[in-house]
Amino acid sequence: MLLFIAKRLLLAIPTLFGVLTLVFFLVRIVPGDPALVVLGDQASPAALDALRERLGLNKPVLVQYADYLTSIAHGDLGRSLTTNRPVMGDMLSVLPYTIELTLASLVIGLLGGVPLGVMAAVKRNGIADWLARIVSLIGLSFPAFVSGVLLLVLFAIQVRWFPVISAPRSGDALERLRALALPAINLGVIMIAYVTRVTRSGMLSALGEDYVRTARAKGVPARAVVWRHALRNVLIPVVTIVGLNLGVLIGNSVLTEIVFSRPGLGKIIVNALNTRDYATLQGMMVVFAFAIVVANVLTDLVYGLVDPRVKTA
Amino acid sequence: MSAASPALSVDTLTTEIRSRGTWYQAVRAVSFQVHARETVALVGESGCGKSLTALSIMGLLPLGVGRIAGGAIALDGEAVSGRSDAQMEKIRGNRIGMVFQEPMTSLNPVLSVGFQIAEPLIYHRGLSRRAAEARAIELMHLVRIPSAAERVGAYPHQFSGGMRQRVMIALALACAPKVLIADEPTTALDVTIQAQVLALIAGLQKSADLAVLLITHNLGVVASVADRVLVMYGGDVVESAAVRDLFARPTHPYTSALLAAMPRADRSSAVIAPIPGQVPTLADMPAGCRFQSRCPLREERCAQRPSLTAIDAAGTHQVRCWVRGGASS
Amino acid sequence: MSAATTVGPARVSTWTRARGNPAIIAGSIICLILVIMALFAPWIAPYDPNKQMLGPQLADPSRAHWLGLDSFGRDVFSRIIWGARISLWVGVVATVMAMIAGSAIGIVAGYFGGAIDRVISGVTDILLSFPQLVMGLLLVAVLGASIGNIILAIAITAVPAFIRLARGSTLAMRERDFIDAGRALGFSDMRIMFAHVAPNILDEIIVMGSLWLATAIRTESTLAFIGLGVPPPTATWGGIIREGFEYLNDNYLLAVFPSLAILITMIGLNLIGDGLRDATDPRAPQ
Amino acid sequence: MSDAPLLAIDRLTKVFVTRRGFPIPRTVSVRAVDSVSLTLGRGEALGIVGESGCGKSTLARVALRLLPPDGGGVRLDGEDVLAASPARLRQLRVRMQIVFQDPASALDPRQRIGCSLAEPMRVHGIARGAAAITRVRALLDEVGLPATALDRFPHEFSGGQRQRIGIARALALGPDLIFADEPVSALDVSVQAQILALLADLKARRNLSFVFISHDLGVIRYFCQRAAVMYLGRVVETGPADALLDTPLHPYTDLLRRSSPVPDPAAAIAMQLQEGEPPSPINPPSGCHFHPRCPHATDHCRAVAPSLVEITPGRSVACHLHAPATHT
Repeated sequence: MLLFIAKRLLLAIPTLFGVLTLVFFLVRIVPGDPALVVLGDQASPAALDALRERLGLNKPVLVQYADYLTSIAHGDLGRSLTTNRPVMGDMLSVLPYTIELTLASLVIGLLGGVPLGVMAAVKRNGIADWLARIVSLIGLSFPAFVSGVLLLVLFAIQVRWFPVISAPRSGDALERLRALALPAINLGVIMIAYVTRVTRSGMLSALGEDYVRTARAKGVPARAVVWRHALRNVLIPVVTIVGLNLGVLIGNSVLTEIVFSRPGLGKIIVNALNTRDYATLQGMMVVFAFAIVVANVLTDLVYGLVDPRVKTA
Repeated sequence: MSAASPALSVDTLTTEIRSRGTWYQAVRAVSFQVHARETVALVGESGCGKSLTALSIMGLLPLGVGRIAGGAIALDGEAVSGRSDAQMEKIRGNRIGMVFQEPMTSLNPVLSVGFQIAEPLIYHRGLSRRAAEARAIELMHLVRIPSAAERVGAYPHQFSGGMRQRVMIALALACAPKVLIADEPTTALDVTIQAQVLALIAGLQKSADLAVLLITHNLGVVASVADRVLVMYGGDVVESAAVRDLFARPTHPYTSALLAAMPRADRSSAVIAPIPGQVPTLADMPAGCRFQSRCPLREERCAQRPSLTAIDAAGTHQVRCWVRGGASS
Repeated sequence: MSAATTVGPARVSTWTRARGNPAIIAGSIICLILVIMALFAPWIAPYDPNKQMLGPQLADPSRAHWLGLDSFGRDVFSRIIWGARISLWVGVVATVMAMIAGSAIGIVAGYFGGAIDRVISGVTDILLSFPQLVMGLLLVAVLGASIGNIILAIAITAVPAFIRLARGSTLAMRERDFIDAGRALGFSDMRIMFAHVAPNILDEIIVMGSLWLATAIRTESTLAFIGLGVPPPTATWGGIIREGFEYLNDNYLLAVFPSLAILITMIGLNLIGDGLRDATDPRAPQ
Repeated sequence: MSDAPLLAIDRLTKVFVTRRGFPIPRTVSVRAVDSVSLTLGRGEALGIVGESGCGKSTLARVALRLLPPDGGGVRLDGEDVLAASPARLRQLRVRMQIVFQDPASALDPRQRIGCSLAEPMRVHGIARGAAAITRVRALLDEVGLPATALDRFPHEFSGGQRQRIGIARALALGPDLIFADEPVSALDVSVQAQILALLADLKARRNLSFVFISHDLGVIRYFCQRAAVMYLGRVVETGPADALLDTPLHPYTDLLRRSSPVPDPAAAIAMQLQEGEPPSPINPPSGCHFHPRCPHATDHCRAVAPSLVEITPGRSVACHLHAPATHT
């Protein structure tokens, strides 16, 4: 299995290379002198020169590009322009929070979305179907920050069930969970919407397939027809949508973290945006893109597990 | 009931399907019996109601789209029509097996063939999964799938079309039903593979005393394997006869036209006679004889529906036609 | 069921089905109201959106100011109406740009295949490797927050999705014989791509366009919320929420009202998008 | 030049290369058309018969240059089709057309029938405007459709009617040669006969030549003067259709003939002939591709592929049984 992952990652190298190149040049099309942008108009020429020197801005672009690739190959994402701390270290310290939030919403999305989608498809226009439609409409309509703000107003300001600031200070497990609850629900509803929608439409087409008729002709009980024969096939598109939506999930988790004042990558990126800390932004983009490329590789591999046609074709 | 009762008996079965809120009769009072070791063929062009007849027997009409509006179905003399879906689950795959047209899509792509063959044994015979899959290997031998023991864990896409259809036959016969319904079982296959599959069904039929209901559009297949034939058009049985009688004396204008329209591989045929027009949609079906809009022999009385009447002394060759239907008027 | 299709003339036109769809009707009414609000903002809005009132700042809703006043004492209701202009303009222009560019590129990739396809698909994969929202943030941060740059940034993030859709649909179309029939009849590639393939995949592109319109508007408001929107004092929904978020403990209504405006817009657009998708779905009942 | 064949296909070859496999795809190649040579005279119908995957449809598409060839040549009236410049190819396409198996997929669903028949005339500058409409009406009449079809869309027609439209479109440019790729396989028997009769009528009236592809021996026998049998990309037997089916020479032709059902209980199909499965075209058997299913196979057949040899005038077969002297 590890060998498979390694081999598939090798196939993704051109994409990764493209990603790195794109990020590099994107950050360098900044109009004006980055050093001036960072330090401001009042900075002394000496300070500007020092910063240029430190950033390597006085070297030719291609040399900068080569340096950038080399350091990334060594796992070095550079240093923040504002704090001068290694970007990698800053990110690693908050990464657990972001991963915790992402995983929680993924679990909520799958546990909520799959059964809801299945039940909606089995009985079209039934209660579950209407519920599914409403949930997916809500989940897809709320921008993550809008739903976050509304959840805060409702559950943290009006009814004080959950903390307004979801930064757990103590190591208490219950406290941690309470802090996680609102952000995870905020993101989870969006995931439920995506998963429900894919599951529902996948089930609708699966239930019309010939093999479902064959299963019924064999006398397989209705429940087993739905949950074994049809759902097994529907898991394939569900896996895809979860994999493809990692980007959406990341974007929304950034927003959620900001709204709920939760530590995580979201906070770093917003700080970097506001202080024009391009070094950090560049590092963040590289990490996000890597995460998505790896997620796509993993999705392909899960495909192989769920769909025998892929493995043995 | 007595030992002589037919394995499958269908009595004045009427099935309706819905289109744009209106229910239309797509199978009209169809009756026939299939005895053990006998093959009865339902033959006709698309939309004639032959597949709906099979789905009606199986209780697999799509909910809200198809419904049985009348008639009775019996297995071994025991009435099974009117049963709930839960009760039919115990009959399907257990007392009737069914094979479908498309072996490519009729097997579940993500389950192993061994499990798919074993499944009826698990549900109907209460076998453990392990025991049922062991039996599945024997069934794969029975349908002559080479190296069954190695391929029991394989998936449908790893089999050729012909082999997949053998898998379908194996799972349909897993619980040793007395009746097999084969709905266009060889239509999707090449002719050389079609011959193999038909031979396999015929062989299994002999060894297991199967009653086979064969649904096909191919009169050549009918001639090769059927004992009795029912020709259907627009939901009506228009002619019913022993296979030799039908080909020796095709009587209904539709039957004879169908034979005349068929180009043959075994003789030089410079002329074929097309049937003019096309099958009307159910909404546009004429009242009375449904073939009248394309029939060269049409008369005024065809506006009334003719009955299925015998044209021979034994009463086994029946035709639904005012003009050709003997002394029925 | 194959049997059912023989009953009558099959296939009702997509748009005939779409017209009777209650979701589309409801969504269209919502969107129509929004468009009217945006077009006639100067006449509908009771006050100048940037005029600072003499009343208390962060005032609660009152008869004079239906949705209250913001921290500068500006009328929130008027600002929301004016905000609709920005949202719709950015959303529609960015989506249409992405739709046209993405579809054309995707059709070319799917139709020709081979090396052209490999290059286009490779670049698309790279662009799709960035979270759409984060990519938008970065682009605006780099380009500078102006309405033109925001439109451009959102369009760029949307393009790969349209390329992928158009390419996939074109590949599916290529399987159909009428493309080969056209080639056999000596039609040019341009004619086949844009006179035969394009009209046949238009349905799907429009459905996706309507859903992306929602995403584009959402992205615009998100940019504003984060502080990368159209610069103040221009009224934008995301900007009002950003301000309201800072005063959440004093007067949360300031954040709630523009949130509802965005929400209603999203629901309207998603209703249309979902309805269109159902109407174009061959599995849907007639 | 007058007795030169209208169409001459010479050792035409098409290899499909695909990448498949998981997790690391490998390159797989399939010789879909393997050095096929055929000729077709003016006003003649040549049947190409064989089972799925034998390469018969690919042959038509390569000959029309809808797919790029991997070797061999195609000449129309002596002119090299495969070497023609794009501009010249467009002119050649006026003379050869194709009718497809699935009429539903062969017509642009968004185009009214009138448009889809007039478009080729417009593109080639044959007729436009009212003149084109007049021609379209004549075409519709020729294929047995009412003029009211002009303003309607493909989905408003039945399968048989759609096939008539497909035929009308193929005739729009007035071709000499039509490749008919399983033109009646998707149709019911009664409609199939209508289309066959229409094609036969058009062939006689317009002196059309046909390359007629079908898996149905009965259809081939009715429509074609000559037939070629294909197996895994190769032609194994050619000859006059009647003679080929009455006295098949190649064991595969014989198997096909005896497996084809006919409506006569006294002539039931031979069902217990053999258990063999068609081998995978990805990895075809050595020597004669048919040897694993052949009751007469010898070691020689397993080692050496037989070449197509003329046994009697007009009849050729690629089988060691019939050409013991050939060792290629």
